[in-house]
Amino acid sequence: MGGVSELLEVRGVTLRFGGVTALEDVSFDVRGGEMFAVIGPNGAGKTSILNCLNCLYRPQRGSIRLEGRELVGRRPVAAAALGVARTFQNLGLFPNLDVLDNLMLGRHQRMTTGFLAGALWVGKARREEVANRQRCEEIVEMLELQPFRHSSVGTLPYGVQKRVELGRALAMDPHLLLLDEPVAGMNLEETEDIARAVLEIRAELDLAMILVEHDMRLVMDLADRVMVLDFGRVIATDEPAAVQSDQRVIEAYLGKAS
Amino acid sequence: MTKLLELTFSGTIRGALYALVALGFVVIYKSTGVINFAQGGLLLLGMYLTYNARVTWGVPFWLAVLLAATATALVGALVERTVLRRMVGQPVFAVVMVTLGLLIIVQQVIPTIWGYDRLDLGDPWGVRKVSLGPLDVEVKDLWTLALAVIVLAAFFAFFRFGRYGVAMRATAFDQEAAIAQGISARRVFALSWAIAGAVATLAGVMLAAGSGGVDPSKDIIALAAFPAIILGGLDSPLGAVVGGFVIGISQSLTSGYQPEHAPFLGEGFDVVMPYVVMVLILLVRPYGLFGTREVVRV
Amino acid sequence: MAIALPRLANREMARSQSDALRLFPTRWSRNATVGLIVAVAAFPLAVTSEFWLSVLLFVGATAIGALGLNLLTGFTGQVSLGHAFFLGVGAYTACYLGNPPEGAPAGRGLPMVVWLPAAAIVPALVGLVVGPAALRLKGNYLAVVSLGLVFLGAHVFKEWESVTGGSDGTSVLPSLAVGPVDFAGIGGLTKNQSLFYLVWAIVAISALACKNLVRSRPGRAMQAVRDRDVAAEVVGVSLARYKLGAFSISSGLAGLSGALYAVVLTYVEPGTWSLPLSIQFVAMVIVGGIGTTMGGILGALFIGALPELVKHYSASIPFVARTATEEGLSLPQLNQILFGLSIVLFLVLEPRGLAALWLRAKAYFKAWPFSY
Amino acid sequence: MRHLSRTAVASGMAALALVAGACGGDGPSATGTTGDGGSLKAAPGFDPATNTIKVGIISALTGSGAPIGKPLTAGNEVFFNRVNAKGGIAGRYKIQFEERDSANEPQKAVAAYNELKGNVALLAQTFGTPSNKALLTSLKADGILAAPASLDADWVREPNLLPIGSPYQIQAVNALTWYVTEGGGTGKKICALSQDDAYGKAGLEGVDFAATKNGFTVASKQSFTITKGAEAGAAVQSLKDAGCEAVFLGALPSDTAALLAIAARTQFAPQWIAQSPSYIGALAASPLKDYLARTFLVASEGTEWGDETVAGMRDMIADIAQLKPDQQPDYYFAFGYNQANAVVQVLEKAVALGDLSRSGIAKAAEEVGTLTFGGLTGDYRYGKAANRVFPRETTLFKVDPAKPVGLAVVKKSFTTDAAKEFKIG
Repeated sequence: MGGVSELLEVRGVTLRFGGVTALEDVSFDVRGGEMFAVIGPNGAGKTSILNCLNCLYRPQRGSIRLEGRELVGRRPVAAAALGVARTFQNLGLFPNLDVLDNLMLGRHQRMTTGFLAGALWVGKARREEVANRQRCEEIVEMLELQPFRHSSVGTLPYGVQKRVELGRALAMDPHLLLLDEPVAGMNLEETEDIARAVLEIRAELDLAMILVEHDMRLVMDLADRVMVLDFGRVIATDEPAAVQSDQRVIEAYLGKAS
Repeated sequence: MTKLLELTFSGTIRGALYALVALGFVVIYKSTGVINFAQGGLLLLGMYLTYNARVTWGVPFWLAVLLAATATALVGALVERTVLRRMVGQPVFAVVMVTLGLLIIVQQVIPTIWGYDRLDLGDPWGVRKVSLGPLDVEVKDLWTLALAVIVLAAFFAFFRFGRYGVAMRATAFDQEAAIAQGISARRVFALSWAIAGAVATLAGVMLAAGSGGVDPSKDIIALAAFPAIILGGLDSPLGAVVGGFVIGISQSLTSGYQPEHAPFLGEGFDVVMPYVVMVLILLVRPYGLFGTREVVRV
Repeated sequence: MAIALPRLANREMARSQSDALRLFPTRWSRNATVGLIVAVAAFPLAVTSEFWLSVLLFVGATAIGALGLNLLTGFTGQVSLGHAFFLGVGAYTACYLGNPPEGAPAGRGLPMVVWLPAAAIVPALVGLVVGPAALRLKGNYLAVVSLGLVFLGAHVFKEWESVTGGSDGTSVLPSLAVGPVDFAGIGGLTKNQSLFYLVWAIVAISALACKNLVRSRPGRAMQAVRDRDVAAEVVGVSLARYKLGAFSISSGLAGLSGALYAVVLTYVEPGTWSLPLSIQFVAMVIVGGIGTTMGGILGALFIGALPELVKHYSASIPFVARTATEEGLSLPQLNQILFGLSIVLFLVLEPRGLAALWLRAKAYFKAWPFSY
Repeated sequence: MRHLSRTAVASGMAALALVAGACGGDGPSATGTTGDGGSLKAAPGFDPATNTIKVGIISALTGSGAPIGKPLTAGNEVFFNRVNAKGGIAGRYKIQFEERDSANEPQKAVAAYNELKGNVALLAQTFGTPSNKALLTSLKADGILAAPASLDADWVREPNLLPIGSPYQIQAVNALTWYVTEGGGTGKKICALSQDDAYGKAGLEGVDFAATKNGFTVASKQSFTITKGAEAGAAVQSLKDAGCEAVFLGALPSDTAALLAIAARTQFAPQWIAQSPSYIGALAASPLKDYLARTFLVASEGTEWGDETVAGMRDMIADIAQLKPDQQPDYYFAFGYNQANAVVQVLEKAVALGDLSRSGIAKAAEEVGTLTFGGLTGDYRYGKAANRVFPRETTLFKVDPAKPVGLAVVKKSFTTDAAKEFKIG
């Protein structure tokens, strides 16, 4: 592994909250187009990694490079500009806006209309709006959200909201997509919908993704490689099959269970 | 030197009044997360009910205060039950505005019943005074100071040891979860409003006692006490009292020395001094001196 | 990042997009809008009562400020009790630039094309200066600190006598002429009739600009900040930029509102820009419908006209004292109580305000007579 | 639509009157025989069909101004009702009053004015300095006469205002001149404590004038902002430190209580001399009453409440007993009563001149001559605004809790030479 061809390079990231160490010397790489999964027991630090990747948390040590550019020390807005998109474990949608507006917010960085131009509306602002709406309509088609285009997101069923959030991340035209438990709390049918969508995205977009997920079956089906965390430390990074038979991984999970 | 002492003393008394008002804010904020703009309304109500019991019905003074505090506490609890409880989970501005709306209503209902004229509370102190070293001190002022300290001590004991006090701290942490846990959270909410009503009555009585007088514009002190709670941190009783004294004394010293030493700040700068202090402190500590930082959860 | 997704035919898509983005998508809504404009324009000619004209002048002037506050509170989720301060800044800007030089305090005698835009720009800039400190704070803290702005502002207004006239106040007598049109009296119309056109034209322009703003990129970003600030940052919306932008625009509209309010009032003093005025604006936003453009105007209409209606039909309201010397509830008290009650009741029963009621009524009548 | 026709009639008549005036005196509308109302034409606020004259009242009926505005308005009402009980203006025109609340806020006053102006003959009361300033432009534009409830000397030269009483400046000049000549204040240290607004400044102007005329210097001048809960102790402390033996006070009653409480506590007991609205009867029933009785003088006008030797007072007491028996003794009531009296005298004149239009009323105010109040307040000579002669007399009261309103006369209705020399802009 290694080398400049990696899309994402994470080196020695350590994150502390007061006296608690959430992440300890975490290192990994993600290649272009790869589906990289992060698993581990509750509190292992999975979401903390994602929060570091899009700059919501600032690690005390270590470096995170996306396409050679350092992310540590930047603001979340900068991470978004550099091509990091994500979904949240408990949904991060804008509940009072409709589905299209939520998707359009994914396009925010791709647009330039300012306050004045927006208030005037005519000309460029309008053209830009039309062009970007088209892009969002494409995503609506792909994720089969047509019936909900003008519904307030807050009123939609949970499974649909999860799809909308995925769509919003896609609307950002990201280079790296972070998925935080995309199927948590979903029934079987909804889970399959999301899995299908993720596969489709992979097939069509050749997009690198980092997946944090509890659903082992999903992880094993989808991921190219899996990293296992326990108490903030990496205990294994390998292909799904290898990870499943790793002794330390089994201990971490069983130890937790008993 | 006498001037400094005199100013510090009168600032301390004003600070004690601010502290009493601020404690009423804190008890509600601490358990429900609401800034109660209607606190000034509760203060008015407690003040006028005391007047009514004392002067109109001729009840002995302390009994009148007790009756008024009880009645105001009940009104507080009632308002919580009928109005504020429906606002759980609503955005901050909505809750703020509901309490402002309640304040506006109380401000009109009070003079409808008692008129706009200045009334005499009929307290036992009047303008009696005692000498403390070089200072002449109104007996009423000493009571104000003592009450602020007693209420603070009671709050401390209540939050630390009382069954409901502990429950109150828990509900403050997560309102909806607390509601979901059932009846105790509901009681806690009503109780905190009741306590705020009782404390407001004490503040109102001390404000109107002696030469203060009972009139419907006395609630203005609640606005002046805002900087005190913001300064101390919205959820800290100790902070409220410290904030009250800081504001009271800095205001008093400003009124004494600013006209001479900093006349360019304009006449009546002491009136806005609390807000200046508040803004300066918030620029350094966005959650006040003793306040708890809101946790950002992702 | 061209993506090979199934696409619709490009041109067809574009047309449907343009259609979807029309401000008035149906013939009905277009006609209704034209009808409304005609009705408003005809109003001062049909209703010559100086009283109702004056009520609607105040309503129009305040509606502009309510539109601004709605951008800040309704669309960006930032509570402000400091709106009255910015109205004051706008009013004094207008006085200082527009009042005649021989008055006391002396103005600069500049024409309306200068003082009116300045009355928006100066407060907007003040908003940019004050904003960064205030907007670091959230929720309750922001509410109280913005309250402090009103008190500090009143002190400045009182002390800066050369501009504001100090506590004596200042007359508001700027020129109302734009080229040949003088809004102090167009043709044979009275001052209030003429002002009506000026004020309501500005209301219409402001409303249109607000409507456009909230449906375009910056408006969406503001709403994202309101709904979930962390998620907004993650999609690349800068919180500081949009909070500050909304604050500044809101302050600018407040200034415009304050200038016109002052012109209608003809005299202002520091006490004019006090907390009750701020509360009135928040009430307008709440009652009218938070987060809707129409809400600002509806709210201003409701808060401004209700007390006058109550006064007019007071004869049929029981239990109300008729004269100052009667004991009991007086009319002004009743009106204040109604004002407080409408804030509380709307927030408890219909937090989305009159606008939501209107939409519900519209939906009902669209389905009429099949109203099930 | 009725508004329109009335306004049109009004402006038509105004124009007519102007022409008449230009022709030199006797206009066509004034040719009718005096007192014969049958020839009076309709005008805004005057309906010849019902013989009623409508007047407007814009007062502070709510808010912190209400303790002053309500008795004032009650005074208006009682006087108008008394006139109506005797048949009305000129024995036949009943007065109808329309009250509006301004809460002492100029914007509410302007809204109320816009509501009233179409259908009243004049404004019998406009409350408070800020509201009067706000209304002045419109009053001039509409040619309406208004009686301000404010003793600011600025009003004397405004043709659209109908002030009564001697201004605050005169109160200060008379009271301080009395103090240093016969009040035992010769050679004493005299200071001033005033509210930092137009009301406070008016009194201060009088203090300075009295100092120049009587050759004393003001040892210390302190001001305070309407307290709004703030601490006014420092100002009192400074006066004490400066060794003041007499202090002229320009405050409103609630502030007076706060300031005097601090003074009483810190054993500061100078001779307080206050301009009239600093005092309210309730103070004489408050815990401060003993301190007030020892130290406090009020500069006002007229006589002791209930002094039957003064005709005006006798009438007023009788009117109260008959028309509003529950009215408590109150000097603001008396002011309102006098104000309505002035309005009635002007209306009588207008009827006599045969013109109740706005210009007719304005003319009546110029030609009414001297307004008299039976000794309740000083005579006020009207004429063109530039030639008005306002009263310069003051009655000095001391606090005596046993008296109604707590005030007993020290010296009644006197005018000092210094006050005679005082000039206003």
